[in-house]
Amino acid sequence: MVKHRRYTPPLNRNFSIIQQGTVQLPLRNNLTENIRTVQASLGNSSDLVKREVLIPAPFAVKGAILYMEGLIDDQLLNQFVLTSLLVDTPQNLPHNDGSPQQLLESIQRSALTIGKVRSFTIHTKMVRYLLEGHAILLLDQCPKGLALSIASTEFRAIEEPTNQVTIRGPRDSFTETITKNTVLIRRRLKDRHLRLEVLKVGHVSQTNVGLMYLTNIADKNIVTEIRDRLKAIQVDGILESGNLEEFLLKDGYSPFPMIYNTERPDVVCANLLEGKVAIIVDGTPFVLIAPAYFIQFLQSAEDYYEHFDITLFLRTLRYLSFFVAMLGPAIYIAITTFHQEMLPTQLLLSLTTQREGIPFPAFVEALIMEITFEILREAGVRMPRPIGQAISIVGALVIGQAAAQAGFVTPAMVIIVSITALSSFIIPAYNLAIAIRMLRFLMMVLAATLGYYGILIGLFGVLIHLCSLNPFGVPYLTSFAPMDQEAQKDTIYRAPIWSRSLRPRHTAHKNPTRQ
Amino acid sequence: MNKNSITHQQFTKIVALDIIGVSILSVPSIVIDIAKQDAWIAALLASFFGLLLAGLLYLFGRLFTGQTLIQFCQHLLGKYLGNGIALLYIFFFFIGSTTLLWDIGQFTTSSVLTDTPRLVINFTYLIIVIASVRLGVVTIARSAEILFLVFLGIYVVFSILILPQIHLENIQPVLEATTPALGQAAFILLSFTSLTLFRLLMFYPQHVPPGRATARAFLVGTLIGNGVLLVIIVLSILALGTQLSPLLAYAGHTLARVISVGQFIERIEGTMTTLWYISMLIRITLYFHCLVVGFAQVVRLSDFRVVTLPLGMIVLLFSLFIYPDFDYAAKWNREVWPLYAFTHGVLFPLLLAIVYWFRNSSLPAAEQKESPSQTS
Amino acid sequence: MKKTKIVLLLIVILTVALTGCWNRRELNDLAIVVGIGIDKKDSHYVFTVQVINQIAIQSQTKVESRAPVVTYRIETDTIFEGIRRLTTVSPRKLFFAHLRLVVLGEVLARQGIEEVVDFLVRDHEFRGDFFFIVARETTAAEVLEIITPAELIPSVSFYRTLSTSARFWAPTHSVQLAPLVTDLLTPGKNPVITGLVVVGNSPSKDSTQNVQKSAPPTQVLLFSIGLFHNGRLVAWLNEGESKGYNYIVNKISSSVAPIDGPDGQNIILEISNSTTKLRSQNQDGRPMIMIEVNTEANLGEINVPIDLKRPGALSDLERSLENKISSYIFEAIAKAKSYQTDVFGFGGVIHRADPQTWKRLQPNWDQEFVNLPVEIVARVKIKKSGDIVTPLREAIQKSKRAQ
Amino acid sequence: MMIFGIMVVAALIVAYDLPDIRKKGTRKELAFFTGLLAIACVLSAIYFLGLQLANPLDWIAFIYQPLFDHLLRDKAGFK
Repeated sequence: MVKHRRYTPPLNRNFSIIQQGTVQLPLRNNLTENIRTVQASLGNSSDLVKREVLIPAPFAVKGAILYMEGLIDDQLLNQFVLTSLLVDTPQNLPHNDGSPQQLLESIQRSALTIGKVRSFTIHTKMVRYLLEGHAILLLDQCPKGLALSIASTEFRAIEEPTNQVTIRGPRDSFTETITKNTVLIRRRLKDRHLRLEVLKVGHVSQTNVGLMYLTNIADKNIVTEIRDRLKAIQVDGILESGNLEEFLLKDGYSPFPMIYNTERPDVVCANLLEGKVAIIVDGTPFVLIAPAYFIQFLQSAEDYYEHFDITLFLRTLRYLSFFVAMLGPAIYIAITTFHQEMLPTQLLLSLTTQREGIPFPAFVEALIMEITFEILREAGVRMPRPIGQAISIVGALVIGQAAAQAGFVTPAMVIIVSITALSSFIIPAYNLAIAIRMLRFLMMVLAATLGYYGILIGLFGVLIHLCSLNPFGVPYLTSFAPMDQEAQKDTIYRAPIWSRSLRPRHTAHKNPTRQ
Repeated sequence: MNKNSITHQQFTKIVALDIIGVSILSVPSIVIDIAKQDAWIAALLASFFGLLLAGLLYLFGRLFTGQTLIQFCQHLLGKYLGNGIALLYIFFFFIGSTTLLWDIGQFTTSSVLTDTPRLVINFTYLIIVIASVRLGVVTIARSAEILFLVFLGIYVVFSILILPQIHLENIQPVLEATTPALGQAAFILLSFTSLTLFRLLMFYPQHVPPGRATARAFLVGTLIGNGVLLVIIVLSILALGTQLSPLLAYAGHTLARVISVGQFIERIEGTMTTLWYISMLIRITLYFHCLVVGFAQVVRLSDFRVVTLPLGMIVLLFSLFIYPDFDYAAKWNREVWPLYAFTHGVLFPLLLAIVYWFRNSSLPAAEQKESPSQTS
Repeated sequence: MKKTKIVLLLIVILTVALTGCWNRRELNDLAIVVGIGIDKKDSHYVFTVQVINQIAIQSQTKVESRAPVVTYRIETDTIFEGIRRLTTVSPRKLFFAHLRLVVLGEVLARQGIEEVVDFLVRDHEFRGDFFFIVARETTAAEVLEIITPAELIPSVSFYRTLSTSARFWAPTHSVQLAPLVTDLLTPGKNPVITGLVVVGNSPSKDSTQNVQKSAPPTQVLLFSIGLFHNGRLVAWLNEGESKGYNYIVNKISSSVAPIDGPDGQNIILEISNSTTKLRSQNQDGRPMIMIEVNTEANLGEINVPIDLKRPGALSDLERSLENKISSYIFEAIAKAKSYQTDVFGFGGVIHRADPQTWKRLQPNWDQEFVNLPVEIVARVKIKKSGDIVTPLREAIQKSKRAQ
Repeated sequence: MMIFGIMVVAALIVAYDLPDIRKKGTRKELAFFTGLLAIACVLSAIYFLGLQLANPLDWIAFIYQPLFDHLLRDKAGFK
């Protein structure tokens, strides 16, 4: 019998050197030796900049500043590091015995005019600091170094959200920098109970993953569970919060999303207030919220900003389109190929005449149209924007007109597929929409086999699956099953904010009242 | 919140759906056949006894909180006698699952998909049943909650749409049926509703916290279930009449056919089949749950899931021919089933309760051990 | 582990799906049956089905030369065999769920309709929302082969005519499957079915030529009600009797009623609302039926010079309409009694009011029905006299006189 | 054909559950699983070969039918 060969990811060379202890050594007294070790451990990488300095008299100590090019802010380096060291140092520092070790300490305490300075004594740390965008200050005859936090903040500015667009509501969205993102949240929730725990995930990427929650509201068990799962992650790199999501949910499969992601700080804050946990990953503007309920994916931030009766209308529309998106073609197939008696006579006549001369069975017809549509949609998303427009025109022409005129498909089917497509766009959460689009094909197969009965069987299956889901110990269908009177104030119907005095039961039982 | 517990609301809905179960589909014609236009009186009678039975079942279930009916038998009667009774119950659950699955197949192949083999219908439905049983009682309870909402929604719409078709004179004259006829109709109705409710004893003492709320869930569930049946029976009498209804295999389905509001809302019986499939689902699932869990407990398996698929295959096989034909089923439902259900639903529990009472009063020291639940 | 399980489940679903499609019928494989005609000829049955010709009614490529419907005919010995054999005559599968009309030949109707009805109830494809019609003095096949002008599809045309005329014209009565079965089964009630007469039987009736003239040579008239007894057609009511029948069974919502004016000329009243109550009363231990008709009428057409402003003029009209209605009803009952068939459901009325008596009467109900005393009370109220009070003709005369 | 179907179904069931049972369960679970599956297959084979399987309802009716006939129909006047 052939044994399964486990897939082992190839290790990054630098990483393995660090790991295997060649540089797991303490800093030496000799400056050049220290610098050489660093250069060696980074493989003489050319973006490592070495700036040799001489701390002026009366100290006259040789030193060096190391940094990775581009990771630090040059202006900060010039203004607050070099100037302080080379111009202001002599005046500011006490003239004591002048051993470089003490000099370093005084520099740390009195000379550097930047916020975050940390000292280290081993190479591993130094390399890590370097890679995280610190500038390293080393002095000759000193087995200690300083890491100066002057990381470059030259990233994308805060912009408007592009995916979760609202007509009314705040216009800021997360960026790729974790620090900026946490600030966006902090600014909205000025409470001492707001906690941020930063973990590093990924051997190679060393991604900062922030765990944010309100200690006085969030369920401790959920927080602990999420933290434990994050800590247990063994992987080389986390590049997007999506990678984390899969790790967090690895012990059960479901096409349905069980962790919410958002690029809107206001949504994160609302969820924190409901006792949920936000997971912020460095390098992506998508913040995860766990645990997420099913209904959350059918809600939009705007629901809470517009008047509540408008929300009722919009949400009803969304729930409806949820089913249309999942069942539209399936029901059409079921009715036209199994239950023709359900059609009014006139409609039946018009549909039959449309179908005269169509070569495919209704199921194949639907399949062709659906797949064509999915191709178009995917093409539209991946293409650069100007071409995307062209694609949609071509699509509309091909699907809407030509196919029907050529007798490939019936006009009725075109209508059904378009309505289905539109419905799937109404669902605010993209990941739920994808899940439904996949299930749609399953439903179509069932409908083509067993008609309406098949659709029911499919729906039962989906329902049972949804009922069995318990992400992070919270029932996925919360507020429908288990039924919760109080939670009905925020399901299809959203009660006015003033009347919603209770937080969701499952995540916030510690501190249940809002007001 | 305990993850394994079922809320009282969920339990209420399980009881209600369980009672409605297959009854909503096949019972109205039998009952109307026997009691004619007075069938609704029989339904009222049945609801009354149903409430009584629900109360008794609740009290009986309290004797063994934390156990199932099968475990209670084993515990109370010892290895041989206990397992003997338990096997009788398991056989009952087997009959229940197979006949219900047959009903699904029969209804579907005669009214919805006429050319589809019964095997396929039963097979697909059973897959759903097995899946929910394997996922556990909590999942069943949650799905019952949602299914109940859907059921009630469709049901209310259905009843309202029927209203234009009713002829009030169909229900007159009142009280023409003889007492035996009323009694028999009520008995048959009861055998479909509350007499077999003891299958709840296979999980409710374990999963529903005892107390007043549970008792109320029992009663409210019974009331809802019987109310739904009562309305369907009344509507059948009013809209189809006492002459046509008994002729129809599925009066409820034909009832949906006569819906016609403003010549626009009509031809919706296909949608209405949802009602029957939903109500059947919970009942079959519970029966099958009882079957596999009971079996696993008799042979003392650590995990009942192990036997779900093989037992499911046997149930599927027998569901193909358990009733040779519809007439056999009709005769069975009228003549044998009520007594059979009565034996298991009333006689055995009564006997068990008497034995329990007898042993507990004679062995007061053993009480703590016999019923660890009483205190908890 | 999870992965294999999901794959296995998908395999199961797909296997079922691929071996499946047992019931699947594509729309263009269907022959939509809108009318069935059943005749009896000697000892065997003749079936006619009217099927929509989809090619002919296709809106874009309308083929004028093709008839909108196709009729197939088949002769068999039993009804069940007939319906099954029908599937062999059509290239497409016959689809009965949209059936609008079942036409029974008069010969068949006189010999008994139970078998036909039994089949229609039993087969699930028949939804029971079609109308029954008896082809009076002709065969069902004749009726179904006529091409109608106003509607593309003849059966739909008859269906519409029947349901409209049942609403606006008293002497027809639409019968669907469920009430028919109930009437057949209920002791103390016999069914009726509207009869249909073909007028102007021209040779071109079954071709599209029939619709090319504004006054089609062949027309179908809905006419009168056929009385059944134990599932057999026994007699036809004439127009007045048919009206009487509809008054008794409370099926009049709107109709017109001509009454004789002073000079024998007509005054036409439009009946806007009419309700009938049937009651059973015990008279010396014998039941008696009270028929109470409450009718509201409007003035429709006045062809006689009559001064409506004269006190009592309207109530005179009311009285004469009351008499008219009573006589309709009386005639209908007399006709039914002469054939011993209780088509009005008097038996049911007695049953509901007095179960004990009914139990005694039921075994011999046909006979009892003949001797059943019936009392008719008709009340007419004229609500609106139209937009003008005085008849126009009289007003003209008056104004001329004044000049 | 149907025998082949039974074999396929049995194979699917084994493929679906056996790995889990072998991993978690004891010998007893395995025994009951395979035993019941074997019984199911044999019964199905008998049925699909066109032989008559005993109907359990007949056994029940054997006990209860006389009860109904004598007790309920004759004494209580049930129909």
